[in-house]
Amino acid sequence: APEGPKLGRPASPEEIAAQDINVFPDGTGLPPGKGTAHEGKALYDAKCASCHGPKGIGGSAEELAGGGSLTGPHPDKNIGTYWPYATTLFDFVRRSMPLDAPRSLTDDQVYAVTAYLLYINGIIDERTEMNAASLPRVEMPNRRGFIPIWPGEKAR
Amino acid sequence: APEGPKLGRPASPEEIAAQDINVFPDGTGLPPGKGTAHEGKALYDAKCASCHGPKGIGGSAEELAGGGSLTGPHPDKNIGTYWPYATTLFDFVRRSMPLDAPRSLTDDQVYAVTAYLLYINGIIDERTEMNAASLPRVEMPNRRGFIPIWPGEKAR
Amino acid sequence: FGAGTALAGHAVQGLAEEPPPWMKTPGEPFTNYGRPSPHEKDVIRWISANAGAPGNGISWTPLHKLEGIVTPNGLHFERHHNGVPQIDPHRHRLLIHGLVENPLSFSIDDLLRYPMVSRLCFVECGGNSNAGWHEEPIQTPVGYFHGLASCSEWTGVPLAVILDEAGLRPEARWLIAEGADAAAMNISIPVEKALDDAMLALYQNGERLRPENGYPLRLILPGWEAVLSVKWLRRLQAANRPVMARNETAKYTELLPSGKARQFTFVMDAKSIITFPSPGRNLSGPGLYQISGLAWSGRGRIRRVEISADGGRSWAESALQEPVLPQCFTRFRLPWRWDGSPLVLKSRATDETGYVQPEREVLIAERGRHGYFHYNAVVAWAVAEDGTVSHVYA
Amino acid sequence: FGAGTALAGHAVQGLAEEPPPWMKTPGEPFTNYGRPSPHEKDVIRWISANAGAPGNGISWTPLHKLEGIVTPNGLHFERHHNGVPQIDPHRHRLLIHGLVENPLSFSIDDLLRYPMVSRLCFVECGGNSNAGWHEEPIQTPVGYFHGLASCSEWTGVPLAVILDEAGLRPEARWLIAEGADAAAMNISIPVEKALDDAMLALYQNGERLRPENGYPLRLILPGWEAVLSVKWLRRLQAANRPVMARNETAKYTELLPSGKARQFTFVMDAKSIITFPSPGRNLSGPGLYQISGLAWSGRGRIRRVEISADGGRSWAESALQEPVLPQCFTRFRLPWRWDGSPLVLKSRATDETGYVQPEREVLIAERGRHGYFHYNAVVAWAVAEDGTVSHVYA
Ligand code: HEC
Ligand code: HEC
Ligand SMILES: [Ca+2]
Ligand SMILES: [Ca+2]
Ligand SMILES: [Ca+2]
Ligand SMILES: [Ca+2]
Ligand SMILES: [Ca+2]
Ligand SMILES: [Ca+2]
Ligand SMILES: [Co+2]
Ligand SMILES: [Co+2]
Repeated sequence: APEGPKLGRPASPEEIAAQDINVFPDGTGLPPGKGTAHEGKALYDAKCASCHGPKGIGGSAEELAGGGSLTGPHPDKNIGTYWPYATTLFDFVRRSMPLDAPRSLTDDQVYAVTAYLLYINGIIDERTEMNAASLPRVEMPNRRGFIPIWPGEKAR
Repeated sequence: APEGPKLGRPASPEEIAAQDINVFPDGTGLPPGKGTAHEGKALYDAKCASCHGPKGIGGSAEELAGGGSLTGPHPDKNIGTYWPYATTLFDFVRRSMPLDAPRSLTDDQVYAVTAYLLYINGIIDERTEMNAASLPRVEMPNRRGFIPIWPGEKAR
Repeated sequence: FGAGTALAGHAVQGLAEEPPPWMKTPGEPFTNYGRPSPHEKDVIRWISANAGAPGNGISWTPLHKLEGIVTPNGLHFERHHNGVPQIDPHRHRLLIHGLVENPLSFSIDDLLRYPMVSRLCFVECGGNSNAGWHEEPIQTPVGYFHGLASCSEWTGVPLAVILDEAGLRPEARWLIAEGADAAAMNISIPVEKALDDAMLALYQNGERLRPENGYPLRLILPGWEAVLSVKWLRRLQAANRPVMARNETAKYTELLPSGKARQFTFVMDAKSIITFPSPGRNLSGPGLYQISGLAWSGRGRIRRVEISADGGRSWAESALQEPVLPQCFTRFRLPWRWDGSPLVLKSRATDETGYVQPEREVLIAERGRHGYFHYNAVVAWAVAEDGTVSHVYA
Repeated sequence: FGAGTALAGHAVQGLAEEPPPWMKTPGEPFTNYGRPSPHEKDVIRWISANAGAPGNGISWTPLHKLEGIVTPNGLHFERHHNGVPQIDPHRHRLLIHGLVENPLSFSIDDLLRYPMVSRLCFVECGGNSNAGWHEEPIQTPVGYFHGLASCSEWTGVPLAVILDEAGLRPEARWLIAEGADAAAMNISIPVEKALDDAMLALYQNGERLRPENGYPLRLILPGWEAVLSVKWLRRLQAANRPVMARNETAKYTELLPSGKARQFTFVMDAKSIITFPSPGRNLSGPGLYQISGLAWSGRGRIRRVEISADGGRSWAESALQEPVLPQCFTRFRLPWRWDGSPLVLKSRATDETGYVQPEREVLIAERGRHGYFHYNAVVAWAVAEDGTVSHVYA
């Protein structure tokens, strides 16, 4: 690469921590906090159901539950059938939802509503606490459903 | 050239005549009609002087007279010193002037105001009639002032 | 004169008035920033947004109304997850952290001082053309079928320059990019691409990026699905693995008939579309026409675009408009005399790697009909006896 | 974090708020036709019109604010003699007559069906850069000195196709073109150029022409002074001699010190300008910079752009951004480390014919100072110790 003028300002650990909201499948990036589906239900009904429908079905935005199959004439891709990692739910909801007020939930609330989404997809039960340790251990039904194309594609 | 679909509609002589307002140095394109500087003065004062100033000098738009030299530290390019053909005046005024109402003058009026512009530049006198025969014969002072670059340039 | 004889396809022949009114009165004054003629008011991005969320959806480039290869900035397609952020460029920063020796923060003014490069290249949504998977051929103008693709001259800083400065660690295999929009869109990018031709784009067709295209800073990954060309770029985390974000797991992966899905499908394969004639741009009777269309490939230059006027039995090679650039729209054209009989037009692109755009049956045999993304099959237009053009599967 | 240490040239270091406000609330909705960010509101054409006649004058492309080679349509320079006509494309016709076998009239719909070509090329006013003739160096941003030049992808019908159809007679040596504006601007074009690469342009950067750039039809004569690329084209008269219109006699001819004037000066000679650094785009202290600029030639491709940082004593060759196209803006760039001492920067273009952009003294020795048009001398920027850039004759 050509030489640059090296104007980058060193970023402090605090500055990075305040911005870094990436959550990896192994749990890296998960904040302290916790929540259960039981706690998450009220929150979901108040802040999410208007778009995603009660229990994640029948809203104007994407369905968040409902089961179904990934094969056949009408495959059903949703959290329960398709998403490979539970950590993605936390990552996505914390950064993007609710759509009308992103970044408005506390970390506890994100854990709780994540637990609720896992619960309505039949993956965890209502009382299981989701936190930085337990969430990465949730085994999603479609965990092995992806065929890596990259780096194979690179070789072409 | 690649072949085209040949959609051009034949244009009739009348249609062409109605549009063709080009006037060549030999007078080709000049319409019937006539006028003198004497007649043109009133018209100029009414329709041109507001922009070009009385007698072609001192307005917000370009000077139309004033004499001067084409050499030295401050050359003066204007109708009298620079324009090589009197027909160009007719062509230009008929198509473009007055700026606030182009195409509003009759051909007689264009002859008259053209005569006036030639007159204030000291090229013809106040009573000389300008018409399709006389205008091309007006010898402009700078008639021989141009060095042809094209087609020499083409050869480079 | 004034009214002429009506010839086939041309209703008004003469001019009603000579000279026309706009030659008799001074025109409009100068403008600081111009706009299209009011007579072109239907040349627009067609918006398809979520009823409950106006900033969530797409808008399409009207490819059927355009010529050449450049997409004017006002018509570059849009895909927003939660609207267009109104970013103050003086308050925007790019943070680089994770597996780097020196975590760094850059202002836009900083980046504007870095060495820049320019390139003309397409940006195409991974979901472009996805109506092709439908059981029935969609009947809509080309742009509203294939117009989640646009082509611009992008200018910016090679990402490699900034990664050099930060000192990428050997373990770093991915960069997790994040946008400063209300979706904080994140996605994982292989370092191979980041170091190859990824650009921190600041300019689009000469001027600074448009808000809807990432102002003040976006990634451009030439030839790769556009979700990776993160708009409003604010953060790059170097990591040894992908973050497995929603948009690289739940979306932008292709479900196969087996129930398994292809993941990390980055490259946009070769595609071509005939923009004239096309649905809504009908033929006005037998005669000579110029077929015109666009081809592009994420793998490099377009080498050839063939056109068939018999549903794929025989093919003629079209002329490619120079310059033919890698990962760039390429305009192809072919003179063509229509004898008035019904037929099926197709175009087929081959890129410089030898990859040939597949027929629909072949693509579907390989991928099924539920992959949603990366549809690039040969497109067929049926021309009816009256010159009407419609989309067919043929 | 939040407030950082102030480094040289960068006042605000941290972000005031995390996350920034535009990540916490949905963004703006989709738009049918986009516009630049409000933060770029000073990236405009600078208008210089006649006080008594608002449609008579020019507006400049802000070259100092742009990068790459494409000029966005909203910023293409303007030169109008009597404003921008608001033409109804359905009432516009192109008439070809004079020394042709078949006088013909074409509607825009007719022309849209003809074979088209595209090309990226510059359009430059013959009067561009004319402040260079002044006795004192003008102090103004580059665009307001050299910005009567813009570069677009033009698409249209080769004029030769239409001339073929009309059947140009052997005696025809010139075509007198006329615009449908309130000035009915007319000018004479040699048939050699008309048959070579002249285009009846219908599209500009993908979309239909802008009103101020000739909608619905303009001539493009690549590499020739822009007055010949007649906008709002309505008529072409084939003739055996030029019409000697005002704009090819009283204007667009160059008076020499002898009192004689050069006439039919068509080709725009090679030119180059450094857009960064440049007046108003100062240096913020010693360090590494990328010099960036534009070069072009009416005679073909740019072959080389050299840069001097010592007022012309020594020269370094810059990198030309690919693709380098004939009669087209070419972006040149060169990394450069400024040690903080005052100096003079120059750029010098050479085109593929071997023509070298002249120094100002040489041009003035040849042409005097009253030619007004076709100024293309080497431009010099003085960099002061504090980084301020100014225009000098050096
Ligand atoms: C105002 C409407 C709205 C509200 C309220 C809302 N969402 Fe969403 N949600 C959407 C839309 C629209 C999308 C699709 C976003 C996109 O296209 O990127 C979405 C996507 C999602 C997805 C991803 C679905 C998928 O299959 O990719 C999840 C998970 C989600 N929302 C969870 C939530 C939760 C949890 C809440 C409440 C805390 C919430 N949403 C509130 C509109 C809303
Ligand atoms: C409202 C202002 C205005 C009025 C009224 C007007 N003009 Fe003009 N005239 C101009 C302007 C402005 C120009 C320069 C046009 C251009 O830049 O192409 C001009 C140019 C000219 C020129 C060319 C000068 C040159 O040296 O190239 C002539 C000749 C001329 N006008 C004659 C006339 C005549 C005759 C009339 C009246 C019948 C007239 N003008 C009325 C504004 C005006
Ligand atoms: Ca982290
Ligand atoms: Ca479902
Ligand atoms: Ca005639
Ligand atoms: Ca004078
Ligand atoms: Ca993908
Ligand atoms: Ca000239
Ligand atoms: Co800085
Ligand atoms: Co017709």
